Amino acid sequence: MFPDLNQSLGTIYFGLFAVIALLCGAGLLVARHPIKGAICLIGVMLSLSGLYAILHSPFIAVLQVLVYAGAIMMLLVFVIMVLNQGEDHAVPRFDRSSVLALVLPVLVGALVVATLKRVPLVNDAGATRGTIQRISEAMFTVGPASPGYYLLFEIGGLLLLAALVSAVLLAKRSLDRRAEEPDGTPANGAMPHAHPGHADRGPAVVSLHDQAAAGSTTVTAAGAVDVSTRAH
Amino acid sequence: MPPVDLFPLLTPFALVCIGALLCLGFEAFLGRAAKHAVLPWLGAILLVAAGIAQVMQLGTDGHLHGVLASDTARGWLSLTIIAAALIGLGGLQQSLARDDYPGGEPYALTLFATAGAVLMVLAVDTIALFLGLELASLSVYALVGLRRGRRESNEALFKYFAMGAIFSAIFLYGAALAYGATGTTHFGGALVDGEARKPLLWLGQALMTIGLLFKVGAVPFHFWSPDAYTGAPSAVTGFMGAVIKVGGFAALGALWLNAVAVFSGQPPAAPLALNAAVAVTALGQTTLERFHLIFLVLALLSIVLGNFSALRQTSARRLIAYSSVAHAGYMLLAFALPQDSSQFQLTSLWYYLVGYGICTAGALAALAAISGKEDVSDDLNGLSGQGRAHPFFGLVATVFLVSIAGIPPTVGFLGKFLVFQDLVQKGKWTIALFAMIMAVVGAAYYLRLVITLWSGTRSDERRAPVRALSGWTLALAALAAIALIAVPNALAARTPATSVAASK
Amino acid sequence: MYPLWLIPVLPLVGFIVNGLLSLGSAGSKRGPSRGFVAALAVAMPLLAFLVTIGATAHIWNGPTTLPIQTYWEWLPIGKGLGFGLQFDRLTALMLLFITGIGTLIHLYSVGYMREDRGFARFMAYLNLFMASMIILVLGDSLPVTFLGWEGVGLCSYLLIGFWHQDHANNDAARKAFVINRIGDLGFLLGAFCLYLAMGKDASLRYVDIADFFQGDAGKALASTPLIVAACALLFLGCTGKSAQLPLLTWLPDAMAGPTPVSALIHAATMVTSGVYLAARLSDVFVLAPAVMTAITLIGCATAVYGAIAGLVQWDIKKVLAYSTVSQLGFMFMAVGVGAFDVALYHVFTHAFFKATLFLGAGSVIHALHHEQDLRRMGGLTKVLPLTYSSMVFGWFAIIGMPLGSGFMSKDLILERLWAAPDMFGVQVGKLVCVVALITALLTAIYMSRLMYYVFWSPSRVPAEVKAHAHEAPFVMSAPVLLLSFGSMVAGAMWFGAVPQINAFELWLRPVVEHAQGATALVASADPHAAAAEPHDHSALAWAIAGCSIAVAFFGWLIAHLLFRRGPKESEPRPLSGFAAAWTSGLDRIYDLVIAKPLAALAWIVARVIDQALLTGVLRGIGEVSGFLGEGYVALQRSRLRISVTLSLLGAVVVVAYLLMPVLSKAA
Amino acid sequence: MYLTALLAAPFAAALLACFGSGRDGAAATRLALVLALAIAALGVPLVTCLTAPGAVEHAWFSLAGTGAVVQFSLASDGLTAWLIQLVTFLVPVGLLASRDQVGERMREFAVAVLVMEGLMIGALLSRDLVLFYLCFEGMLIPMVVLMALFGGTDRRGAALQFFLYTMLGSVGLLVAIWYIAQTLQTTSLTELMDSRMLATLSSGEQVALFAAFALAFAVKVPLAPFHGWQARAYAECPTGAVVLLSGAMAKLGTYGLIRFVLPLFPELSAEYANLFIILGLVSVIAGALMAWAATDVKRLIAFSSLSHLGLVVVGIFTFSDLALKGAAVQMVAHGISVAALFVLVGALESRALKRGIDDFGGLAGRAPILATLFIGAALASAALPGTANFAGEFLLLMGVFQPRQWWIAAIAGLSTILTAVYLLRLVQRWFYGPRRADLAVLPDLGVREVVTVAPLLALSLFFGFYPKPISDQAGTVASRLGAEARRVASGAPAPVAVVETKDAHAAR
Amino acid sequence: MNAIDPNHVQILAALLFALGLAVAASRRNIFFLLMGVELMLNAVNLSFVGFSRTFAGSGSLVGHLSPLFIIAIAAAEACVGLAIVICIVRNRDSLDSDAYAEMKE
Repeated sequence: MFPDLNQSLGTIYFGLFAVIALLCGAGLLVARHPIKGAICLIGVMLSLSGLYAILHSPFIAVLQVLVYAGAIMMLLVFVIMVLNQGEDHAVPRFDRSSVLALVLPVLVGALVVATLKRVPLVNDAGATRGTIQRISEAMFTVGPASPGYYLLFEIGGLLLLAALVSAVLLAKRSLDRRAEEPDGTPANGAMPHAHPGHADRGPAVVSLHDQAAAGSTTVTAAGAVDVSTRAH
Repeated sequence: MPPVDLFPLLTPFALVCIGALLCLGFEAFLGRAAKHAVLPWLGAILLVAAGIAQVMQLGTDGHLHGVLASDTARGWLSLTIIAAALIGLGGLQQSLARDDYPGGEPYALTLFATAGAVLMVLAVDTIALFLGLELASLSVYALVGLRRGRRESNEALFKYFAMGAIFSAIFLYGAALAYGATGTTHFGGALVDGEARKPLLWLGQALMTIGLLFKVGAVPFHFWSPDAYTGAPSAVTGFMGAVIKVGGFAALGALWLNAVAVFSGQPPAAPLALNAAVAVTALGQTTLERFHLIFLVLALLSIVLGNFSALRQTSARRLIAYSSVAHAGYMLLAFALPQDSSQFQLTSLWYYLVGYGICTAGALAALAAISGKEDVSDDLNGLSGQGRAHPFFGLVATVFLVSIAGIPPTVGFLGKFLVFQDLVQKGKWTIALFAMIMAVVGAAYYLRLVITLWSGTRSDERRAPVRALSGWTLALAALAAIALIAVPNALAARTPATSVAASK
Repeated sequence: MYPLWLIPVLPLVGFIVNGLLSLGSAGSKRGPSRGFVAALAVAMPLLAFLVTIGATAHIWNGPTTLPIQTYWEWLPIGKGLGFGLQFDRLTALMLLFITGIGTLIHLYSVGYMREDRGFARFMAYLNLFMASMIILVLGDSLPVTFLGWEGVGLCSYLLIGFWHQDHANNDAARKAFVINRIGDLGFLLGAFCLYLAMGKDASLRYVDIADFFQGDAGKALASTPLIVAACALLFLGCTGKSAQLPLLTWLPDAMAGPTPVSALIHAATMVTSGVYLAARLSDVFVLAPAVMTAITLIGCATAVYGAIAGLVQWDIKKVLAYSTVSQLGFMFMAVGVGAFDVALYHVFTHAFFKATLFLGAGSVIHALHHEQDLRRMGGLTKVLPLTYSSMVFGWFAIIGMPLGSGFMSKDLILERLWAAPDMFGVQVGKLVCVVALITALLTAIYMSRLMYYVFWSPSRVPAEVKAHAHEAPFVMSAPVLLLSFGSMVAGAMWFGAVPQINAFELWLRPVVEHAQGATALVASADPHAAAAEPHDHSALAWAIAGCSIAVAFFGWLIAHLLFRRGPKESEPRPLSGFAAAWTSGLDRIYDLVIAKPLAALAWIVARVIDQALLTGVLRGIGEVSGFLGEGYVALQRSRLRISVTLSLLGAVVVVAYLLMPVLSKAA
Repeated sequence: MYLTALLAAPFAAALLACFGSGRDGAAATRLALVLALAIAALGVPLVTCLTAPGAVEHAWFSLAGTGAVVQFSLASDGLTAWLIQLVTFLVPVGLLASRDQVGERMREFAVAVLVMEGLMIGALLSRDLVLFYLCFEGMLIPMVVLMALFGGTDRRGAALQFFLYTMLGSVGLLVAIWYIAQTLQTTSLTELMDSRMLATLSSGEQVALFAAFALAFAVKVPLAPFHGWQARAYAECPTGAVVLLSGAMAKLGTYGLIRFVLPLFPELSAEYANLFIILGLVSVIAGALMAWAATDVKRLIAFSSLSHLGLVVVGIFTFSDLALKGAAVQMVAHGISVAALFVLVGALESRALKRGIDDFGGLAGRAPILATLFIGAALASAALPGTANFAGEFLLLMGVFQPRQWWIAAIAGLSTILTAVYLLRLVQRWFYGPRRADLAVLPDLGVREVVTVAPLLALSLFFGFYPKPISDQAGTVASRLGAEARRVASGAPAPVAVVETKDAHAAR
Repeated sequence: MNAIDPNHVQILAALLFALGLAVAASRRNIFFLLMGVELMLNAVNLSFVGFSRTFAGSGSLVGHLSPLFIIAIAAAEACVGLAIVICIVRNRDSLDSDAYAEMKE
């Protein structure tokens, strides 16, 4: 379904995507505003889906675009904009305590790379593998012969449900269905400790939260949908 | 281990999930008061059913497609988790009803978390393990942040989630590397093309171990625990502390057992039982020397830092948090390899876990009931004399605390006893002695807590009615904390013969 | 079997009944019925006296001893030490005068203490004392004796401090008890030494001890360290009880107690138990000549010390107390030269006349409303005729006027001293004899001084006191008279109330003859010795008798010259100058050398070593661990990124350490 | 069977006391008292029956990893029997004594006390190291509970310190027991004693084990310099608890020395005897001196018992027959006398809420009964002849007194003098002297208190004149347990036994 | 045929993982933390897929299946994470992770 690229072209594409991914990653690291960061991240994901494509796993490539770039990042950007307080000058990108936090990942990377350098990996000359057909076979064969992924699949659904519930519990503004008390204070007394800054912007924030919560539910639903669509 | 049929193995897990779904379903249709009256019982019934199912298939060892497995030790640990969940439900009901909490979701989430922890115990496959881990974590995050209005609760929630996310990613990367070495995500997969990819497996094991060490809160990956434990409602703290530790250590143990088998050059054909005794060859001995040194060093660090930090705590939850770090240390001691290449097994650890899980959940559930609205007064001042104000809770709390402190004649004591004795057997004399002295130091702060509970001069009007659910669960758990000393060998190692069978 | 047990049990019953009465009536104002208490308290020792007489009758001229009565097994020593009573002639002698004089003094006390609120308690204590004293002399083994030994110590403690509102009395009582305890430790250790010395078939029963040490096995041990230690330690016990140097300082203070107590305990009975013990263990003592010598010298020194101290006292009771000390010194001189029978003889006579004097003094004090200072007395002859006459007899006896009981016993002591063999090449005996004579002179002086100041000198008694001064009631004067009579006739005991001569000596022979035979000393009654040098001996006897008579008169004369006009100053002042130094010198030394250092040591051990060091260390540990906790916890209060970074650091270290072997290999 | 019942009885009683009585203090006291007396009665046959009751023994659980199977093995001999008498007899005393201080919370108090009784009995009866250890350590919990709930102002600190101190002391014991279980494959005391297995270990191991055992018990006694916890704990304890702590629990230390250390490590005991003797002497003298300097009377008594038990330790480690008999007698005697003292101090404290040595004066006039009983108790603890303490100390000193080491007895003997010094000082300060106005209203002892103390003194007198049962039953057992060590020691130049002097004497 | 060196794929994955870690660990803005985590998960996926090609048969399928689950989990985590952000920002309107360091000893 994806064309089988020849050696040189493959390398070129790989290099291309790799460079883009790394650059975008670096961009994420240094981006000042979350939105910029998000865009960089989307860049990474897209390039990764490209890589999946040339690595003979089309299905994942598609999912990568749909779920990651499509759903998750959409939600992320959405929330960023919801909670956006302009260029968050309040939060500098780095400071003194970031230095070590920048060095350590480098060390981690170095260690891993060094290890990989000592491990000769060779491609297994086989047909393309990541086709939807074979994946769904592996995923949904039930019975003694099955590799058991159907279990994990079900559990995955469960996981998404749990995530949804926790998200609701945390983000929903007022937990009980009754409208808030007449005097306008939330029923669950979520506000008493609120920052004075809320005073002026109170209603706005409130409404935003509602949407945000709605958003989160939709997207989780979306996630669930994705997983189930993979079934058919 | 033979393959087994789907249902007997998964029934307990399934029942717990059904419980969660039921709670979720009913939650929507119940008034605020009714939620706290009905949902806990609903969950409890299902949990009890799950427990019964678990007990019934306690004998049958087997695995499911090499993804999930069940054996005696796993059965016990699952039972522990279920018990902790029951206690947690009781405690939650107690405190949420007291605080007139507006939502019923926490009960559902408790059950989800339980399911996740059970899955962690059953898993013999990194992906399954990761699913369970996330299932548990994601639910627990929400539980920790239950009191959305309280700043410390928020902070705890945030920190816990952030670090949790990072370290689960690390774990996952480890899983990927291990897969790269073995070509499978099952535990104990044999190395493909010989020694070549050994470093990958090595690194993968390291990263996965780190990820799990984070979950069990061992130094230096424990920074989340003091905040998370303190920010969460007491009832949740106990539940979380219990199930996450049990699940985490079960996973760590499974990982380590298989690693020992694999690096000893005899990868198991079928998943290993948790209470299997694995033969350690000289090869494995030399290969894993560094690994087990890491374990010992981290263990001692955890013990020392945990105990000494706990000494100065006043908040009960924070005290338990630090002590849980110390306990992680004691449990890690069980991972030491025997001096001479011979059988290696972790049964003492499992016994310890059983005791620890029940007692931690129980202690905090009991404390939750008596530490006032929103657990504001769970510090030594607030708690002083509460034992006398609430004899029942005071009594059970005492039993649990004494047990965690490792004072005879309680399961906690026997657990420490077995672990240390295991250590002594492995020829780690000095470490055992040191750990024991530290254990005595550790006993100090538990005792201070107990003493405070009873000897407080002021026991004010604050009265908490003993609700039936928490009453029964706590009472039974307290009895168990004593009675379990009668069965120190329930989790005893298989005889080498069977273990060989298990590992060939 | 003769009911010996009755003798101690009777007073014990008195003690219990009276004690409970006084406790029970604690609430009431006046306390239990005086009549009943008095009757019981006096009846019990009286009955004991009668029983004793009965017992004595059994051994009058039959067997020299009643069969030992063992009632039950007490201590698992040797083959098991029974709690037994032994009644031989020595016991009989002691018991007779203990119970006899005791009864009289009880009677006296009824009059003396009748008005005191604690009357019942007092009588109870007295009875308890009787019981203890009886057990002391009746016991058949060292432990049983020790039971009485400490019992009397306890009673003396209780009775000295009887008026316990005043701390002076309590201090005196405590002092007495503690010093006695020192002696008692000596007693115990001495007993242990004996036990060890006796080896395989060791036992602490007197009969066994006697058998063993009269036998060759025992003789073989003569002067071995063990025996010397045993004797020295036992004698230490005696010095404690019998107020010999260096442990005598408690006795003068003990006068803080009621006078009857002084008479009974600190003159007649308890203080002589040292001599009793020495006599009882004479067989052992004679095996350690060095110790015997020491005993002589210490006795001598004590006698001199007491006599000189008695010269300078103003308190009438203190005078008598020091004279007691001095007289006890005489007894031990005798013991030292192995004249046990004579020593006991002096004990016997001394009991009479000293009791007389004390009780007399008591009557005087009673009459003058508890005035004890000689400087406020005088000219009481007319006021207290009975007391006067009886005290004269006592005085007569103690200064050794011819035919007075004191004369007899003291004379015999001097005689034996003179006749004592050389010890270590020195004629210790003769030297001591001379010193003793001088002491006798001093005795005569201070006793006469007392008599002059009380009776024969112009009255210095304040008028209002004199107006109320009156002769004591009959219950008090009667005993005094009886005793004074006794103090005259007791002397006759040596020359037979029984037909043959030397009754007393014969009487005691079964007990002490072996020991005295063992010493080179020749008892005057010893046939061979008598055969050896009869003439010389009698001459010696007369010479010494003459000396002592002369001394007595001379002393009286001196006293007449010095004291007949009464003291210079009439106003009581505390002792000063030489008197004070001589009297309380020992106390000061002990205080400086023992008491204060010990107290300081106690303070150091308790406050410095225990508190500062041991407890301090504990606290230190706590602090350190707490500090560690603090420091580490401070690290915990960190921002998320710090935590993450630290965790990552840990992770990197771990991974790097693990990968080292891998990375060391070239790519 | 009988022994099992005896062991189970206190726990059953605790349950009864817990659920059988309500918040009413009086009712709780009555119930607990009846139960305690019943248990005491149940224990009496141990000493009255001529034949020892049948030993209980059946496998309990196997120590995972070691070949050893922990036996649930109980047995009783003279020593055990008499100490059990002591325990069971002191429990009702403690209950009665604390009535005033505890008041309406009697139920908790009684439960804790009964549980502790059960554990003490367990420790005394058990003939298996692990079982013994469980009881030995378990005892601490009810003790700490009592201390922390009903103690004085500093109770929390004291309780904590007490617990940690003793815990730390016995950690070594735990390790030692494991090591034995693992290397010798058994934890049964009888087995270990009969076939002297420990001798098979290397000397280094033996020394380590010996040290562990000795330390654990030395802390419990306590023996200087391990007495850090004692004074504070005694001072803060409620009366009933301190009666049990000082009267009974401390004896478990000396009991352990006799029961475990001497028979299990005869050679080492002989080798290190002088060390223990010296520590004992230090305790004897230092304890007496500290008591002399003490101002808090409870501390004073604590130090005095440090001194007296030090003498017991000295006796134990001279191994001589008499000394061991004396030790046995003295353990019981001291238990009785110190209990009486504490009860009386407690009575006074509950009246005046003070217990300083200068807080009272001239009480003999106001409270003659109290004074009489107190002086009686003081004299008993000063080992006046006729009291059980005399029998004990006499035998101890006599057994300790050996020509080679006469100084031991000499120094130890000093304690008799010092005891008189500090006790009489106390008596004088409190009971004699002018009456004090500030104590105008100080009621004398009530019937209950007299009933509590009088039996103690009566017993002390009885055993003072008739210690035979104790010295015959308990003493003989103690002597037998020390026999091996005695044999070794008599061979060695170190502390001598009687045998030696006899030979020496025969030689002359 | 086409041989994209699997080592290169792995190295790329490692670098991306390191980048993600760096972002998550060093940035103060909470959103970056979330995104960093996402990046790490992506790297893991890449690693899985990369490895899958070095195996034959079923072994290789695993490498394709695992990412599915990881993606789902990532979605769940992201949604919970965002909910948490909303929740905490509600009480203390700051996106600065350092602002959440109040809990005392």
